[in-house]
Amino acid sequence: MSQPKLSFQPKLSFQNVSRRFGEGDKSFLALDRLNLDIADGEFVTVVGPSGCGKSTAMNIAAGLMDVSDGKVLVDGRPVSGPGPERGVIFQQYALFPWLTVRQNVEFGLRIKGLPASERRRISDHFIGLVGLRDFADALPKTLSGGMKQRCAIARAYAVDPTMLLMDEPFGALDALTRVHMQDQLLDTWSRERRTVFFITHDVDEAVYLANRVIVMAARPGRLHKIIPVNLPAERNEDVRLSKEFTEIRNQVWHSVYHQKPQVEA
Amino acid sequence: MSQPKLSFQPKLSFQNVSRRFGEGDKSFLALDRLNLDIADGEFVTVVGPSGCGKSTAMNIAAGLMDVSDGKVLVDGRPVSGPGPERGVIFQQYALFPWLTVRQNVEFGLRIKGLPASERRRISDHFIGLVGLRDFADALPKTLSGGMKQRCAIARAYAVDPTMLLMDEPFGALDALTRVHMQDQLLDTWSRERRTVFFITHDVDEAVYLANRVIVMAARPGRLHKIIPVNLPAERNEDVRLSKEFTEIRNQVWHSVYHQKPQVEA
Amino acid sequence: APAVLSLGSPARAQAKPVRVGYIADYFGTSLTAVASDQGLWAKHGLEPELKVFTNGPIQVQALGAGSLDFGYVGPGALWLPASGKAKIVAMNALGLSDRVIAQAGFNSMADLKGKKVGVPESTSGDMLLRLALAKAGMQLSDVEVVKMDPSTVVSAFASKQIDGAGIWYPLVGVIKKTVPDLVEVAQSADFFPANSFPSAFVARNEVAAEDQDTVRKMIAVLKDANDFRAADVPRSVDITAKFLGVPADPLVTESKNGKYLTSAELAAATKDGTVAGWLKGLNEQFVAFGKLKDPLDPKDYYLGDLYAG
Amino acid sequence: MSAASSTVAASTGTLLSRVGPHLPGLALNALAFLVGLAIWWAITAAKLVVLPGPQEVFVRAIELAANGQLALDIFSSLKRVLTGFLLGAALAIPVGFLMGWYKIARALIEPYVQFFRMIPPLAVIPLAIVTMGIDEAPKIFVIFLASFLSCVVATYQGVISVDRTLINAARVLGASDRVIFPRVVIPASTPFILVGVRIGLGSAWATVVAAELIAAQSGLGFRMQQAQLYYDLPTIFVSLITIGVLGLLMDRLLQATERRLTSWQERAQ
Amino acid sequence: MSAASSTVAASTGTLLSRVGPHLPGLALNALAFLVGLAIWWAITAAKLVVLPGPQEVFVRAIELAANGQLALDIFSSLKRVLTGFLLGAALAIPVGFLMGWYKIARALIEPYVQFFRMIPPLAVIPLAIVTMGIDEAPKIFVIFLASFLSCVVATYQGVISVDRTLINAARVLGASDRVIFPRVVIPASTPFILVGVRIGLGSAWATVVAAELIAAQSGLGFRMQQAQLYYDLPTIFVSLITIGVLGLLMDRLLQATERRLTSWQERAQ
Ligand SMILES: Nc1ncnc2c1ncn2[C@@H]1O[C@H](COP(=O)(O)OP(=O)(O)OP(=O)(O)O)[C@@H](O)[C@H]1O
Ligand SMILES: Nc1ncnc2c1ncn2[C@@H]1O[C@H](COP(=O)(O)OP(=O)(O)OP(=O)(O)O)[C@@H](O)[C@H]1O
Ligand SMILES: [Mg+2]
Ligand SMILES: [Mg+2]
Repeated sequence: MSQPKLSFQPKLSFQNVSRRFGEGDKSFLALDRLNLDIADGEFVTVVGPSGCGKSTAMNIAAGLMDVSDGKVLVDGRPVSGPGPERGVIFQQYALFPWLTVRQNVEFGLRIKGLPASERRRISDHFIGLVGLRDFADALPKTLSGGMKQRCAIARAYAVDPTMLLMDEPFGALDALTRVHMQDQLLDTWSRERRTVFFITHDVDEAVYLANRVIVMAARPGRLHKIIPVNLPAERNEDVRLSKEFTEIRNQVWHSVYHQKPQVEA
Repeated sequence: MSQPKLSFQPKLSFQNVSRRFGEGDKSFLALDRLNLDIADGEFVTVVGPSGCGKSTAMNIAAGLMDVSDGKVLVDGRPVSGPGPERGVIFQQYALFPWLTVRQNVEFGLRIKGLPASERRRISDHFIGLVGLRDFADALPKTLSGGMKQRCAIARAYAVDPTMLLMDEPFGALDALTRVHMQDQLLDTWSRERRTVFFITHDVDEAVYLANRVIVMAARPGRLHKIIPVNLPAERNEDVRLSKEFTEIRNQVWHSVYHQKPQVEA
Repeated sequence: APAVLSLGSPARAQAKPVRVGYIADYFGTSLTAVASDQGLWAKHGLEPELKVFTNGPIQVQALGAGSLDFGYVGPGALWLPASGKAKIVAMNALGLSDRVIAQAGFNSMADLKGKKVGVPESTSGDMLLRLALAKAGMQLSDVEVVKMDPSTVVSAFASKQIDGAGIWYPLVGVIKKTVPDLVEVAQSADFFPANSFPSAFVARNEVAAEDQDTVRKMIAVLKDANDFRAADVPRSVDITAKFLGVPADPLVTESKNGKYLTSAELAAATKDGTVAGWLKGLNEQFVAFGKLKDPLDPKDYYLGDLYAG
Repeated sequence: MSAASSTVAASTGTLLSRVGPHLPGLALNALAFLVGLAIWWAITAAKLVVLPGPQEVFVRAIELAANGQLALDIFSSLKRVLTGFLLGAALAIPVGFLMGWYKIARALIEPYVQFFRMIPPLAVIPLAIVTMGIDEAPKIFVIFLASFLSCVVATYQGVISVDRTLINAARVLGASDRVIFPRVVIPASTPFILVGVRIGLGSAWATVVAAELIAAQSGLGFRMQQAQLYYDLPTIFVSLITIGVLGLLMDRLLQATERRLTSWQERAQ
Repeated sequence: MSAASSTVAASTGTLLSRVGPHLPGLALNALAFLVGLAIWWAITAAKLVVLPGPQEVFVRAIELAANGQLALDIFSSLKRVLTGFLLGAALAIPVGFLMGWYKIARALIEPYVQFFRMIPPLAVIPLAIVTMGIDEAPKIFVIFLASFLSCVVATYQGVISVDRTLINAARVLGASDRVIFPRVVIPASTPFILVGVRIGLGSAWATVVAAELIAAQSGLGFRMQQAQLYYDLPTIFVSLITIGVLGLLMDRLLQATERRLTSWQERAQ
């Protein structure tokens, strides 16, 4: 897999972005002068210790959170709010509890104004994709944790965004389902060259999926290191078992390990 | 690490436990005749595909859910409700949003009737243990996903239960924090011989922590296989890198992989 | 249940529609009921739309808002026409139903000195209490006046929370059921004819000013009905009971507490100033209550010329 | 439900809670009704108060039912209450939303809502007569106002309590305010709105007496006031009990609706 | 807040919302007040309705304030409303909890609560007089009842809406019902309870007129009725506005409390 051609203008650009919560003495700097350009069609994964500002950065890119300083550009224009061209999968799923799985998945399609038959076709496809066919009419409260997460994934995929912002989207999935979902995502991504901003805690996953791995550091949350992943475009079990993979994986591990642990040993 | 001495009476015993949701035609069998004995002081980990009934089994053991059939015994007595001797960490954290981190951690201690100074000592200890010292007075809504999960862990540890029921407790933690939390748990567990029922999606984690790995299967949710983990009692990086570890890991992988995938390939 | 009963009358085609209010007790309904029963509306070329109310002031408000043309008010509400809010077109009956009552053991106004006396403020009950106190040579401050609304008086007296009350029939009758030994220490008849409590029919100011023809027709209807009632009170009670769809018994009791003058007598009383005297007497009371500062002269709001002419 | 109720039995262990689960709700309702009736009968039979007993009221109810007056009154009042209440609730939802969502609307509308909530309906009557006459309009208006003012507070609270993550989820799917209001805010605040609607229903019925002061020709509130002229307590009681029972039935309907509308909630019971 | 309001501006782009964020809330409140005053002045000055204008009412207010009557009335009514309201709200919380938590309590109590909610407070007065005399007790009782009945519905709804996972979390930490009620159910249903308390406050004020029918010798409601007998509209307006303003101030206090008590919520705004 070759690096995607970096066009002159980045798809998503963080320019000196800071975010502070609270005011005065008790204020907390969650994100400190983040500078990051993501090319159109690029797949970046983000790793870093808990609380280092990954979700904060994603919410800012989604247009759901104001910056305290700096600016965020999408296609060169400052972000003024959320939009359906930037699909988001939230860390806490955020399903609409009063809608069934199918209605959740069709929510964005209705807003787009698609006719019922078209909505049905699309939702059928994505509900099948995440393995919830038999639960299409179930309410969120009757789903297991992993099933909720899969429903959130289907909902985000269904609106067909050009950029995907994903916050630990596979965190609640079992190993097998996770691998399948990873391969599906790579498949779509490489076919349609979506831009993906993918937060994960799984270093293997980060390396397996990415063009570049962004390593963040905490207190204050900031960019620590950017590790390019020079692996074949076609990712599969062979790649996972390759020496290069292990090398990059260890490099990422190292740059995370190198950080001072937060918990007491 | 030798197998814990199996006393005559298991600590936790599922006897032919079934659980059905809904009624009539639309009913769904989430758990099908589960039989499982867990010895006093044993550490079992549970893996299995999303929606296979892991959380259901745990909620039943916690006394939070009725069985549809069969029975669950703790120390030989049928479970009639929840109790503080069985600590629970929920998949969705379930923090009290109106309490600060410290108040959440002290919730169970207050119920126990501990004096303020004692509560303070204990909560200080566990808040430090999970690395939230600087966030002791923060409300849950201001915490990141991983920080919420760590708060839930501290809250469960603080009441000092003899049995721990943990539902993907480290799922939202970054790799480094996760390793630390694993080692802490093993440390406490081996020193004090707590009984632990630990649900995870991470096969490495399952093998690294357990005396036995319980593999479950879906549709209907049921016991698939029990894999004993004959590794040294002292688990460390060496164990993780040992041939035996890899073997058992592959064995667990195999028995999960062997199952039909739910999502469309 | 009340409806236009003049169906099929030949005059109906040209009949003038009027909106008339009434209150659903004997005094408030009997003339309306008789007029309807006897076809008097049609006879005088009116087509009434009858509306029932529970008190006088709301009717005056409705007159003011142009929602009603004629209404019926009791003596307690006569200060409203006296302050220019409506015109009186006809006197109805003189009420004799007010009483000052006391618990057993109190036999005169003097016995009530320093006691709790409940009274609905500025009603005919209040007026009677004041008259009775004055007659006994006492001041208002000699008793402990507790202002309360009529149904509160019933509950409070029946449960012996108050020692006396200025109140009227039929409520006195209700109280008697629980407190049979109550004493009536004063009654309206004691002050007749010097002080009378007349009820009356009123008209909207604009109607009185601009549509004298309709007012004349209305007065004609009321006069006819008045004479029918004066001639045969029991019959009018039956008609009223039927009209209201209620049992006759309470109406019979009520009817016995009134004085019914014929229209001729009323016209005479109008001419010789007796009616104006009643109204002036009431106005004095209203001023004493503080309801009115400068009441109008009766001739400015009682259309006596139309009635007597 | 099971978790809670089993623990109830285990932890409190009172007679009531042990008997509880075996008696169906309706039987208990009936029991409560009979106990209430017995108490009423006892205090009136003992002449403790000057109130009519159950028999007397029952006899009057039969009379009023037989001559058709009761049916007419019920019909008249029901029409007014339903119209006023439905209009009130229907308007309260968008207004509550505006107040909860747009700061400027809140600053402009809210003081008036709060102010008029404190004003007794009786006080509004003169104004209603002056502006709307004495037909149905002012009666319905008074009822409308009472239910509107209760509902709007609850809707407002519901709107400002909506979980921010759900709003965010809708926004990133492309939802504008116009979509978010009906599709996210309303469903998410349904439990609140229903509290308001139920309290509003109570206000509507409790106001019908005041409303029917305005030249009503029939209606339960009108009948009550008329009966007050003669202090006809049995009739007053028949009207009151009819109002209570009709209100209770409508409330039951609302509760059933509510259970359907909020079945997605993960509830404690 | 920021997300919502910025999108408001972006998506609707009306003049109001663009002006909105720059004007502080209080200024808008004042604006709303002035607009209301202007409308009132305009319609009375144009003699569209037979109501007193602002000047007239203001003059009367000064008179009443000068002779001490207003202060006395405020004091009398405030005492009654506060006592009745606080008692009502305080009782509603445990009763709402019982109803929401124990099926048996619900089956026994709920029909009566729903029934009495529909009954106008006026109708309760005779019973209150007979049982409690004509002093302060029955007046406070009527107000108490009105606020209790509003609050209890909201508390009940709050209790049954508590997220089950929070209850479970408390149970596994060893909490009994006795602990769960004050430490989990009450905080979790605070937003609901506060809706009830706020509506209850409205009911309390709106009922003060009915309560002061019971042989009150002073009070804003009493003054209003007295003025009604004399058709003294300026005094009626002074009483009404005083009631509205006092209620509004108390409501503001409640809202401030609410914001403190529910600051843990992740709110849409
Ligand atoms: N309240 C409920 N009503 C109906 N079905 C339910 C309910 N709770 C759980 N289920 C069903 O039971 C099955 C097992 O759920 P459970 O939560 O135990 O899965 P799990 O093994 O924990 O999965 P995961 O790894 O995704 O958390 C699922 O198919 C789910 O849809
Ligand atoms: N609303 C808020 N108020 C105050 N602090 C906040 C708020 N939201 C987030 N924070 C703080 O900002 C920091 C970064 O949070 P963020 O959610 O971005 O972390 P994260 O990198 O996503 O962590 P995790 O991997 O645990 O999800 C945390 O320390 C958190 O406490
Ligand atoms: Mg995060
Ligand atoms: Mg689970």
